[in-house]
Amino acid sequence: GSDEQPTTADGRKQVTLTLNWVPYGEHAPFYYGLKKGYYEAEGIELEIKPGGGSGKTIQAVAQQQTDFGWADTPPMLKAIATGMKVKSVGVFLQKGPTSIEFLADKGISKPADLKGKTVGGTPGDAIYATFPAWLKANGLAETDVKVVNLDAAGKVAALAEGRVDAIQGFFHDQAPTIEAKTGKKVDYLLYADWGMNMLGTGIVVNDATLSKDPDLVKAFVRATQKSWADAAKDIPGATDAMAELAENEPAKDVLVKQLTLAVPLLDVAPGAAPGVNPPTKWTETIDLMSRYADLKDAGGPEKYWDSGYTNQG
Amino acid sequence: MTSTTTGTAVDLTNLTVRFQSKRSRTTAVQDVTLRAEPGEFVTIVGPSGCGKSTLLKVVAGLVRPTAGTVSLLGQAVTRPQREIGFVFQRAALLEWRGARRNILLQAEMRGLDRKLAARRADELIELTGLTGFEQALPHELSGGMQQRVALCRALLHQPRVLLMDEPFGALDALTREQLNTELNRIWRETGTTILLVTHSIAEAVFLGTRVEVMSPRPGRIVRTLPVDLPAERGYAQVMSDPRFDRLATEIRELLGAGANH
Amino acid sequence: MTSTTTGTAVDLTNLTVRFQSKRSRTTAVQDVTLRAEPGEFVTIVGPSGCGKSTLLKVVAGLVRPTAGTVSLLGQAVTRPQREIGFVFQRAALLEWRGARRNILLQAEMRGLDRKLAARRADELIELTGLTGFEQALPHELSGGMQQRVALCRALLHQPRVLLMDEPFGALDALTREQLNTELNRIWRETGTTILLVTHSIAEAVFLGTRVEVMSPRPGRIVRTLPVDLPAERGYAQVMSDPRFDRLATEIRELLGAGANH
Amino acid sequence: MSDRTIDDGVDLAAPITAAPPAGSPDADATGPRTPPDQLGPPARRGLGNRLARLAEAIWRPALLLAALVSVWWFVAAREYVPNYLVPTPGQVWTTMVDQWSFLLRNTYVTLYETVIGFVLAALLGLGTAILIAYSPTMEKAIYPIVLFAQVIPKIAIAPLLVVWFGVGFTPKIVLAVLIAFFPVVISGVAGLRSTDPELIDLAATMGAGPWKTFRRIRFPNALPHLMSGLKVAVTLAVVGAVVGEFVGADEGLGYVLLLANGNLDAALLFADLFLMSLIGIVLFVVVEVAEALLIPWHASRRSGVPLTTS
Amino acid sequence: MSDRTIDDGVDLAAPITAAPPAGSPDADATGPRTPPDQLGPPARRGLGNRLARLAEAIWRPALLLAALVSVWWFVAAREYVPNYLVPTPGQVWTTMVDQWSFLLRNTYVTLYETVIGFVLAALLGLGTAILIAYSPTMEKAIYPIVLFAQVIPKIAIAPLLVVWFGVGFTPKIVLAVLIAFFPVVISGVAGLRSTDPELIDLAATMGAGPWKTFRRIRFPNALPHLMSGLKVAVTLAVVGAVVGEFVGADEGLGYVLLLANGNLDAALLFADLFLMSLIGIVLFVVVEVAEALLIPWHASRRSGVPLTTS
Ligand SMILES: Nc1ncnc2c1ncn2[C@@H]1O[C@H](COP(=O)(O)OP(=O)(O)OP(=O)(O)O)[C@@H](O)[C@H]1O
Ligand SMILES: Nc1ncnc2c1ncn2[C@@H]1O[C@H](COP(=O)(O)OP(=O)(O)OP(=O)(O)O)[C@@H](O)[C@H]1O
Ligand SMILES: [Mg+2]
Ligand SMILES: [Mg+2]
Repeated sequence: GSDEQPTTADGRKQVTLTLNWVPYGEHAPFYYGLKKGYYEAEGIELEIKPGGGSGKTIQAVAQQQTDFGWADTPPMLKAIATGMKVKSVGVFLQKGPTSIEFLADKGISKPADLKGKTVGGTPGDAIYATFPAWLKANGLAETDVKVVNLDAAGKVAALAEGRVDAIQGFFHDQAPTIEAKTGKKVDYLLYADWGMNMLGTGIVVNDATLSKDPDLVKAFVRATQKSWADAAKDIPGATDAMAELAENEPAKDVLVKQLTLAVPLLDVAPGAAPGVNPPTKWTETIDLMSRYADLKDAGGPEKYWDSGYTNQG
Repeated sequence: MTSTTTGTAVDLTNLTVRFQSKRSRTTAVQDVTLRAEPGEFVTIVGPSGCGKSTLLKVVAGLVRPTAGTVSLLGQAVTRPQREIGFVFQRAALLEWRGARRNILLQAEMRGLDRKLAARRADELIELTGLTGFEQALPHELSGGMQQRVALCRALLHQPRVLLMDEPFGALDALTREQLNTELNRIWRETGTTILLVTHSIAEAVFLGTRVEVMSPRPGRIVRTLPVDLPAERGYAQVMSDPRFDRLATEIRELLGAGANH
Repeated sequence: MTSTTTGTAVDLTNLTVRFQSKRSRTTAVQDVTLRAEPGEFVTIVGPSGCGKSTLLKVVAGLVRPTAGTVSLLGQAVTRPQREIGFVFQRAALLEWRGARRNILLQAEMRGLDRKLAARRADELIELTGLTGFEQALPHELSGGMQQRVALCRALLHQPRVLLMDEPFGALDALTREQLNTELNRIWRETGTTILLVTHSIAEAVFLGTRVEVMSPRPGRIVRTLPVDLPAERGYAQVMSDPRFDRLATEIRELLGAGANH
Repeated sequence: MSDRTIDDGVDLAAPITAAPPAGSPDADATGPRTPPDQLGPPARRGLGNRLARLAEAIWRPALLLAALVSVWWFVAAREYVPNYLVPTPGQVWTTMVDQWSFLLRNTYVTLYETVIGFVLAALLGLGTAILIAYSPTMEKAIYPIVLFAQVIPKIAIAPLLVVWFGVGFTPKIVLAVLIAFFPVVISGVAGLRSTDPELIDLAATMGAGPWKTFRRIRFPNALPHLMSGLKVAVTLAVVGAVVGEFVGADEGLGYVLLLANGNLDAALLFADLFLMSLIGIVLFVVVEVAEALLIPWHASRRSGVPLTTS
Repeated sequence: MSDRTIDDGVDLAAPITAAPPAGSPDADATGPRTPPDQLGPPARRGLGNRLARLAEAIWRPALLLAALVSVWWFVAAREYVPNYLVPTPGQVWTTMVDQWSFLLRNTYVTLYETVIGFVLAALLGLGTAILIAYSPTMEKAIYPIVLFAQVIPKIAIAPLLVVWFGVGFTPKIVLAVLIAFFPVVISGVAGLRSTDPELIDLAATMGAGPWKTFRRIRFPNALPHLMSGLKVAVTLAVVGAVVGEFVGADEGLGYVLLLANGNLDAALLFADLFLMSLIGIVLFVVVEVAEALLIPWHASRRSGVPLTTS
């Protein structure tokens, strides 16, 4: 976060990327890019740091404690609304991984089946805030489902232990983990499949970095787009790279499952590269957030997103 | 007060007590044999540090002797004794209790009748001149007043055996005389067995039926002097008795001192 | 030792001290006027609780009088005084220090020369018969030994004014005599002004150039008795002096006591 | 000994603010510790005087508070720190006023959990301290468990507690107890052990059993120590309750904190923190008042200046 | 007074395990407190005896530990609690062995932060306690700040600390200090205030200034109290460091905890908790040993049985 981007001996720029969470399968493409030298080719010496939730990652970017952040979109909208000087330069998971997860033997296959059930959620996050709206969109009343407040770690244990019938979360991260640990099959209902799509994780940058070193941002996004595009085609290679380069990542089979579930979420338009967003998706997300999650003075996508850094194709 | 064991009230045989501290070993008491029959009043004099306090604590079961046997009221002493009243050398008052409540501690600990104990406490307060200071906390009392509170506490339950470690040391001549006379009366009326340590030779003779004189550390008993004075004694009368003078002089000589305080 | 103020060593004029505790008010000292010239040895006797300790603390600047003026070595006392040595009624030892280090506290606090202080401490230990107990912690010492440690501590720095509150109360006759004689010698050799509280009438007369007799609480001075004995005194000699007997008897009568301890 | 003579014009019914503390250098430097007996005119000893002394007692903390708020206001208003991190006092005030019933309700919940947790921790802690102080066998057996329970970060085991105890009051109270327990044990053991051996001897010659010796000697003697532990414990109990609410709750100040964090609502966050602190401070002062009532005899209190914030 | 006579066959060089504690009812119930002077044969006083006493000292905690592990193993192996919540001892052991260098590195980081934080907290806490105990003015000014700093949940202000101090060691150490500070202050104040007024009088007549009175009288007198506070503080410092690592770190046991939680890796979680506890216990024992060396004279220690876990 200093004024001059530090460089290595051979002139490459030292750059940090803070993830949204501790490493899981969704992050494999970054390691793949590292391994394949995509970042190096752009003159970037990349260091990947684990995160502790999208909110914290966005804050670290806002404070210039890290150069790039990998973070979820709804909290980023909130952060910008409260005054943080950050922007998205491209959301990669355009189909939100937001979902309701439950053990397969619960016999739930559509939102209506949640009637009378208890659902664990974490107050303060976007899934929690939009849950009533999602229920409504699927013909249920807010009172049809009992929401139990739990923190991130508590949610998973509570689900596995049957203390709640379902939990709110990111299916592509949690479901494979729970299955691997408990041996119980986990199923899920995606918000996006049931009438409510919000953008997922993408790259967040500080406004200062954008104005100071746009070329670096462009180079980083380019390398990331390439990494994702190639990793999507080489899932075993990507997870291998991650297993090699990351520390304390989940077990190999879990990684593979997580990445396999993540790739379809890229939701790339035909011919487009990963990370290229149609403005309509932004408007939809902003609209949903301002209606249900108390996003004030929402404004248009340009307030949150700068499309000028992605390589369209 | 409860059990009615007969036999010797206090019986110390070949008692030796050694203390071990980090660097040194001290023999406080060496081979002491001392017996007190029920109703006897034994006074103990001896140089500072010769083991007098230790001796009393052994009798009370608070210090286990290194060698020798101890028995109290006919029973071997293996644990702290409760048939006694103990006046410690320091007043050992509870700093959070007023004078009267410090005295009544004795009754509370023993579960004595409250009303009776309160009455007796008030009598003792009156007797020792503490009236007006019933509520005063220890730090608000003078040294002599603290000592008197401790005295009252030890007398409250009319114990069968009284162990007193310089109970009048911090008192002026008059108060001392008055309390000596009172103690003499109490002893005669109740038949309590008393072991009393004192530095005042006059007091030792005035009070005791027998005076035990100890040597410097390691403390042994160098002489046992029976006091052949009548049980009921008045100060003026005793002081002018030639037997008193003889005894006092003998003790003084045994202790190596010349003057008469 | 440092400043050379002249005039009266201790000067109390119309001194009154009242204590206020939660429930009651006690007048400890009432309208006391007392003067000590440099080199005087004033002994104070009086009934328990009459305000003797309070008086000494006023002189030391530890208790502010309710009325009256106090000055020490010609200067008004408005704060704790350091030109003094104080023997408290309780030994007031630091429980974490051995006997010798308790004595040396005086030197450390005053920043005296270490070597010199250590030598003097050893002399005093020898003098008071504490040899062999230099390292013993207070709880490993007998009552009298603790008192002797406190005494050594007050003598260590050879103060210009010594305030002693029953410094020999817990000592046996012989030790007391010896230390009395030593104190007499020290006083003669150093010219220290001494105020000493005691319950022993013999000690008051033997040591003092003047005996102040106090009344029961509220303490007033009822009589000032000059002691017309030579400065250098031996115990045997003084005891057999008729002037001693006369004085002792007079004090005894003033205190209302009959016997001679 | 020589502590108190009659103070100059001091209201005798309220002796706790009488003199400077015994032996504090402040006092040492200026004169003997005990002021002269010159009773002021009766007028000064009534209501007016009480008010004057109240003012005297609180003007310093009040000034300090004012200074802190000014600095805060200055920093926030000038945006030296961005408002999404540190809101202005005005924003916090508005939030408090607007949402007072919501905040009050949640404050009540946390207060309730804290108080229950603290009381249980005090009782359990004292009980454990007694076992440890009295029996070397128990000490060797219990101490490791107690220590282990203390050093495990509570936030790490909170999810397990939810699994075991559900999401009601229980896990919050359990956490408050777990977190507040240790200082009580440590100070209780230290206090019970520090009894003058001669007083124990005294009790023994009175034939007092362990219970009576405890009740009348060891326990009162341990109180000054114990109160230190309780003061630490009561502030920790608040933390325990809040951490419990982080993990699984739909009410309480910890839950409000999560909401505020999630919505990046700094004003609500600060209002919430303010209320948490307030609970802690109020309970701490309650313990201090209890201390002043329970151990007025102790040297630390004799001085007359109580260890309070007011 | 009457504490120690020569113990039966006890190695005199190591008096700390000599007799049952003075006045403990255990001892009261069985006889006078001080055992007789019958020195055992010299053989018993050498190495063999030392070992025997070591064994005597640790068999109870060892047994307890064994029992705990057995229960744990039984519960986990039989899956009374699912393994993803409570792993078997074997799984934890395997994790420890497999990842020992990773765990060691992170343990070192947390240990480092904890120790620095604790030492700073002890120094600052003592300094603050001195100011408060000595000056009523300071007390009124400082106490509210200290109290306020204590009652604010640290986990809530941790993000602010990261903003202000970055993501290095600083915020973790600051958190450890903030969390460990309060018990030191409270116990320091209580200890400094509990000095016998007569000893203060004594110092005053020796012309000792505040510093000498502090160093030679008030401080040693406060030590028993203070050590209680330090024992609580050292265990809290671990918590502070770990909480700091939760918020923003890529190393340390707190970070490993996040990793383990994120991956539902119960074996790693337990190994991590074990190491955290170990740090706390080791540091606690260090403070206890310091206590035994610093205040052997205190009534609570005279008894001979130190307040340790071994
Ligand atoms: N707890 C202890 N540890 C070590 N030594 C001790 C202990 N108690 C007493 N002593 C030693 O035992 C000896 C006798 O002590 P004791 O208190 O019995 O003497 P005393 O005759 O009562 O003396 P005094 O008249 O001065 O009170 C002393 O030398 C003392 O140092
Ligand atoms: N701090 C105090 N608070 C209240 N009252 C006190 C205080 N100190 C002393 N007194 C009272 O003042 C009176 C005189 O006490 P002082 O200690 O001066 O007596 P004394 O002459 O030394 O007695 P003794 O010979 O018994 O030591 C006593 O009645 C005592 O209760
Ligand atoms: Mg004795
Ligand atoms: Mg006195």
